[in-house]
Amino acid sequence: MSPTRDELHWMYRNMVTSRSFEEAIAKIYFEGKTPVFNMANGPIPGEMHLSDGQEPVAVGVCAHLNRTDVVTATHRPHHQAIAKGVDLDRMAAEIFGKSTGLSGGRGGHMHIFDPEVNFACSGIIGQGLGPAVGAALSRQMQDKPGVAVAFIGEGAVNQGAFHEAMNLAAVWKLPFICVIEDNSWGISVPKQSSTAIANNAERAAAYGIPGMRVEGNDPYAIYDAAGEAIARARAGEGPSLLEIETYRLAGHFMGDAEGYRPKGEKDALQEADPIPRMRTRLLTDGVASESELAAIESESLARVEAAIRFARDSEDPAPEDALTCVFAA
Amino acid sequence: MSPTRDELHWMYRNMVTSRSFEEAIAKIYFEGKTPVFNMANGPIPGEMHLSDGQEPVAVGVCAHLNRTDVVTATHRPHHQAIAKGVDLDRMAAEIFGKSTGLSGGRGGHMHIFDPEVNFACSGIIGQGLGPAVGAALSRQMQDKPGVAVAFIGEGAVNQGAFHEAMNLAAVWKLPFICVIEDNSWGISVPKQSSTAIANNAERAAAYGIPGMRVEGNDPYAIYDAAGEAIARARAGEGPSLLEIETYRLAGHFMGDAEGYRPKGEKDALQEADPIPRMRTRLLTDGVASESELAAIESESLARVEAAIRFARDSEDPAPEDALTCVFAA
Amino acid sequence: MSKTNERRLTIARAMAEAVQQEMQLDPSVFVMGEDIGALGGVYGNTRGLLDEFGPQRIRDTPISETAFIGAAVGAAQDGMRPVVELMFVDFFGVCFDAIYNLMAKNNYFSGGSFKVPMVLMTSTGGGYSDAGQHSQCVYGTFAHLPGMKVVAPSNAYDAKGLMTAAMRDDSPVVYMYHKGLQGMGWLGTEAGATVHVPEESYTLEIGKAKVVRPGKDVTIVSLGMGVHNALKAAMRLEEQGVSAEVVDLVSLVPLDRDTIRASVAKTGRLIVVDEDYMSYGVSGEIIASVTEHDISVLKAAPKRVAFPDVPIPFARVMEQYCLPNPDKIVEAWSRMQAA
Amino acid sequence: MSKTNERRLTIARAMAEAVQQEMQLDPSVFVMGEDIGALGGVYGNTRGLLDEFGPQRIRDTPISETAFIGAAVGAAQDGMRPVVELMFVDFFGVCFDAIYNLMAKNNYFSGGSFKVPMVLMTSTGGGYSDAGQHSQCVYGTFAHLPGMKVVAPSNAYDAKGLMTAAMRDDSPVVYMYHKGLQGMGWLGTEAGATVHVPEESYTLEIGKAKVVRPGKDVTIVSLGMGVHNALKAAMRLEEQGVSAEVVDLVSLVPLDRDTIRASVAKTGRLIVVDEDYMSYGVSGEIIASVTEHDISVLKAAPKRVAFPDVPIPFARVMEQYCLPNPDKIVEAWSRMQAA
Ligand SMILES: Cc1ncc(C[n+]2csc(CCOP(=O)(O)OP(=O)(O)O)c2C)c(N)n1
Ligand SMILES: Cc1ncc(C[n+]2csc(CCOP(=O)(O)OP(=O)(O)O)c2C)c(N)n1
Ligand SMILES: [Mg+2]
Ligand SMILES: [Mg+2]
Repeated sequence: MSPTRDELHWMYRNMVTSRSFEEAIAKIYFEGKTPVFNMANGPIPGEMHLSDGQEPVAVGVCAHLNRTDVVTATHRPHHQAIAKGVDLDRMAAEIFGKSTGLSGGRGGHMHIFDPEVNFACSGIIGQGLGPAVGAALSRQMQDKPGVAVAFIGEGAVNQGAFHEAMNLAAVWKLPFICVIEDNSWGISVPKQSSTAIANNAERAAAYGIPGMRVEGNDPYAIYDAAGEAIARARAGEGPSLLEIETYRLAGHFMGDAEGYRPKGEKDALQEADPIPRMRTRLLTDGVASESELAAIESESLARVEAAIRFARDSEDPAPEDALTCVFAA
Repeated sequence: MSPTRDELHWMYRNMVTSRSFEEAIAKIYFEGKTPVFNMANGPIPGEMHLSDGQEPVAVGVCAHLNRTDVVTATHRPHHQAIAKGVDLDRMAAEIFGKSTGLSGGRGGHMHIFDPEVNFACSGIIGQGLGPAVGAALSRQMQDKPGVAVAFIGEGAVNQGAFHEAMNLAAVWKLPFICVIEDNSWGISVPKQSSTAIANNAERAAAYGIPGMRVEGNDPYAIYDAAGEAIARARAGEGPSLLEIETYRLAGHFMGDAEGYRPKGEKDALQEADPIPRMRTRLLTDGVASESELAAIESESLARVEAAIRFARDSEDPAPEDALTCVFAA
Repeated sequence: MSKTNERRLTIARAMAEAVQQEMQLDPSVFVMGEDIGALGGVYGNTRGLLDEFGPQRIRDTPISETAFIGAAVGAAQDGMRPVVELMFVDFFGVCFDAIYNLMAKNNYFSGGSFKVPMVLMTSTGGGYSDAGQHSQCVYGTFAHLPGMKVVAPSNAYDAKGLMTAAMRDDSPVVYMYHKGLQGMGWLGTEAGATVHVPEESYTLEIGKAKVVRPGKDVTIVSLGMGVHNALKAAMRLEEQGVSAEVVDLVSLVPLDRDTIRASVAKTGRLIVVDEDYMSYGVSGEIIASVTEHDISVLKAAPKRVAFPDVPIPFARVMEQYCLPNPDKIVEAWSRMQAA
Repeated sequence: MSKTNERRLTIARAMAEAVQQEMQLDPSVFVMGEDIGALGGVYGNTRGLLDEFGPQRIRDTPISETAFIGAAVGAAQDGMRPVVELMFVDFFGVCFDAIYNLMAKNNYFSGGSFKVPMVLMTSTGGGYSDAGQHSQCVYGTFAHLPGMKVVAPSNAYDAKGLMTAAMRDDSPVVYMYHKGLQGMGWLGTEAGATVHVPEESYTLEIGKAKVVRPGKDVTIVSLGMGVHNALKAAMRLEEQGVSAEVVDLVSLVPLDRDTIRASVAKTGRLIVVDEDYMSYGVSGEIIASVTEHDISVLKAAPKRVAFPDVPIPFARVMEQYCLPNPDKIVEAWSRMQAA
């Protein structure tokens, strides 16, 4: 299964939008946090986990999904949210903690929830898996279309929830896909010192389901592998496990000094930035012209700028609204 | 590695002791619970999980262990405790809730703790794994001899703790063995409807460690497989996973009506009772004579009777001692 | 004593009936948990459902509480109404993130755009020597963390009405049933729990306490099994000429502070009876709720009869020494008089 | 204001120093947790230890809290003295069984024949917009369940002494440090937490509260961050001519009820300040501990300033609206007067 021209444009557009969005967020994040960096200050307070470099995973997978499909994401959800079609204005506003945010400012960047596109998050490692399996169960029981994808990091694979969810999805043959973003780091702990085997896709055998590893942070290869897994799920053939090699270009969170990285790793990663790589390939393959790409880039930027403006211009929530939405209305 | 004559005698003795012990317990359990069965009554109140039929696992594994090795067991611990050399008098007294019990009556049958032989339990599924891994870590860090074995049921394999513990033990190459007693039932739920693959030993590959399945509830084969895994661990070569087919001759707990069992299963299991089978083989192989076996049997029975007598004759704890031992003395 | 037309059910049967009737009405309701199918639930509360609804809607699960409770959250967010069982509340530690960080919070995290209409039912309580990992109540633990409604019936009538209400609630509800009230064949049952239950479906409002015995000298507040201890103590106190009012909390979250305060305002005295551990739990909260509101109504320092802060011992003499009982409640009254 | 010979340390450094000194003395002490090696702990409390002690004794773990906290229990039972970190207390739900059913209970289950000398250290608290899964205190949750000592320092002096005491204790100790007191570069720190810390090793007795400010009109009881809010409120009250006594609980289990009761007996008024959720938690327990003992000493109904029963919101205005602060404490005093 190869991506069509339109799909490739869509993928590139979403990668660029995600990158532009995070670049904008990163800049704003430091506002009010100088001269002494204090996470609590500025228009975007709290922790901030960027996904720069990991965009290929999101677009390669989400190219096969539609609004009714379910995605659960993690503490690092922006690229996935954008590729899944989460409302960018309201997501930006949520990250700013504004009343117009997806959750009226209650959730923040680790809790992006958009019912329109069935997107949810948990900031607890591995805990998006259960809900994704449950959504897949709901579709199977109701004979409703749709698959559920849980994105997790390679560090999350060593969490018990992974094992339980994979087994449950396999036993019940659910339309579920677990996508591992293997950026080789769990904060400061490298994969090889936390995970007993090199290739988590091999863990699929423990559940009698297909597992595939995709190397190279390559949107084309990811598209292929994800397409197969998702088609299987849609056909009622049960769950799959994908491990996708990717790179985290930035720190684990903003403010991370990254002293744990081996010397030279950062530079090497910058060289491998998947966005310019895809750009080059689109041109080489004759799938997009320079002017088409420039248009995508400027449109994406404009889209991001509009979203940021929307967020900035929105009102803070009423403080006492903190007390609402504890229970269903 | 084949068991020696002495080892075979030891194995048979422990199987018979365990069976006799549980037969005694089973009889006493119903005292005071008639005419209306009420778990809360009688000299042995509370839940009671018997291991009849599963003795081969305990003896096949523990034949390779000595007092300094560590075992963690489950809600169904008697056979393992006996094979590990837990003090039978004080274990019986604990099961009766007496002051002379291993824990002065605080623990009961699901919480058998004997520091003399490094034996501990948890009644929560899968939760003996972490402590066994930790004991193995302690031995490795201190360069002290000893391996740690966690016994779990096949149902427990689907608990997240299993996955986390296996990975941790493998990453740290600890002297740890996970022994799965596959009696094919988790209370009323059959293995095939709870576990995505038929052979849990295959899950070892998810941790890059050896896995082996032993069929037939056969003490000889179990001895062999366990011997290999434990030798590996002692040699510093890291953990192993063993899945051992076994049978639960009785209900999950006493009082279980076992309505979930397919027709005929119980009878078939009684036919496959491993104790008479081993007895026959010992005779056929000329490893023990009828009189030797009779002596083992009567000695075992006498040992059990003495333990039960000790338990019966012991005093109840002082009620207010319930308030002691919360913290270390 | 039983009247004609009375339909006395155990709590187990009342729970199963509520689920059965709701499943007949609402195709989105289904049940998941360990041994809830062929076995009908270790505590009998799903008995008969597998035969009627089949294994799609009555699902035995692997021993994977994190996965299947997490899955219930996901299914609830996707339009289903799962009823999910945690066999013993004591097992909450293997799956509590799914409960208090997902089930409890996703409505809030999403600003209300994701609803999580699910019921987590779980057995509580001891008294039958099941030791420290199978006898706890941990009411306080569940009630402390925001986002979950928490109910605990003391009798079959309430059990049915609460279960139906819980299944219809758009918020997650934790339904804590006490093993000693359940009416299982193999476990003694407090007789007062088995009462008349109407056949037709009905709901009990979640968040309302009940004055189950009026009185004027002292208010005894409790829940679940404790209500029966309180009622027995009240009868004993009556023999001493003391008129005790008994309040059954029914619901811990929302907590009906008004009913408690009104009762204590009337009686001037408060005893809280709780089978959960004493410190940092229900008993403290009830006393604080009264005293922070108005101390002038109190004629004596409030007292609590709760499980001491020790793991639950196995040996019967030890466990019974720790458990609340009518004697201890009567004795609390005496201490109150002595002070 | 700083005196000569003063050695002002942050809590992070005080904790690391305590561990360092104990590791030098006792080869059985080691540290396990996520990012406690090369990173030195997300909250800095193991900084420098990897260099000195190497990766055998300073062990980064996989993200497998159930396994490594369970492993700490097993290692503690086998003669080691693990110090294990749960990065944020909010994550307790993925591993709580290892904590409250093993670590907390194995001493009891074994009748004292197995000791579990381990320290579980974990960060608490919000105030910096980290939202509902990274800002909780859940003090009440840990303190409610028997078998664990629970401490929470408010300053670096106590932090060091408590850590050393915890490592030497033969019982399991939960050590809850507040992120806002920690002195991390990237997070604002309450200045009052960074105080003089003697270089040599010393212990603080676990289970003793401290009167950190004497007063006579009202007792303000708190812990961790709340102590600083209480002290600030006390200064403001002083301007109004009100003399507030501030009690720092230091330890939740054992709870030093005597010190609290003695203080309230003197002042006649009680305000409890707690960053944990209000209901069924610390604030209720403190109030109940005082009122069940003797209500005659109280001149007014006790008050609490605690986090409302809602998940912790992300948006700064909302979170700050919910958090305890000096204003709210002063206002609680006013309400007390008005009543
Ligand atoms: C249960 C749990 N443990 C620990 C954490 C803290 N934590 C947040 S992100 C992270 C690393 C995650 O690594 P990985 O899964 O590889 O995702 P990545 O950050 O690389 O995208 C950790 C340990 C958490 N949020 N939840
Ligand atoms: C975490 C947890 N979930 C559920 C239970 C209840 N329970 C006790 S034994 C059991 C079945 C265990 O099956 P298996 O592991 O195969 O062991 P077996 O009983 O067959 O020896 C269950 C579900 C428990 N004790 N702990
Ligand atoms: Mg990673
Ligand atoms: Mg089994």
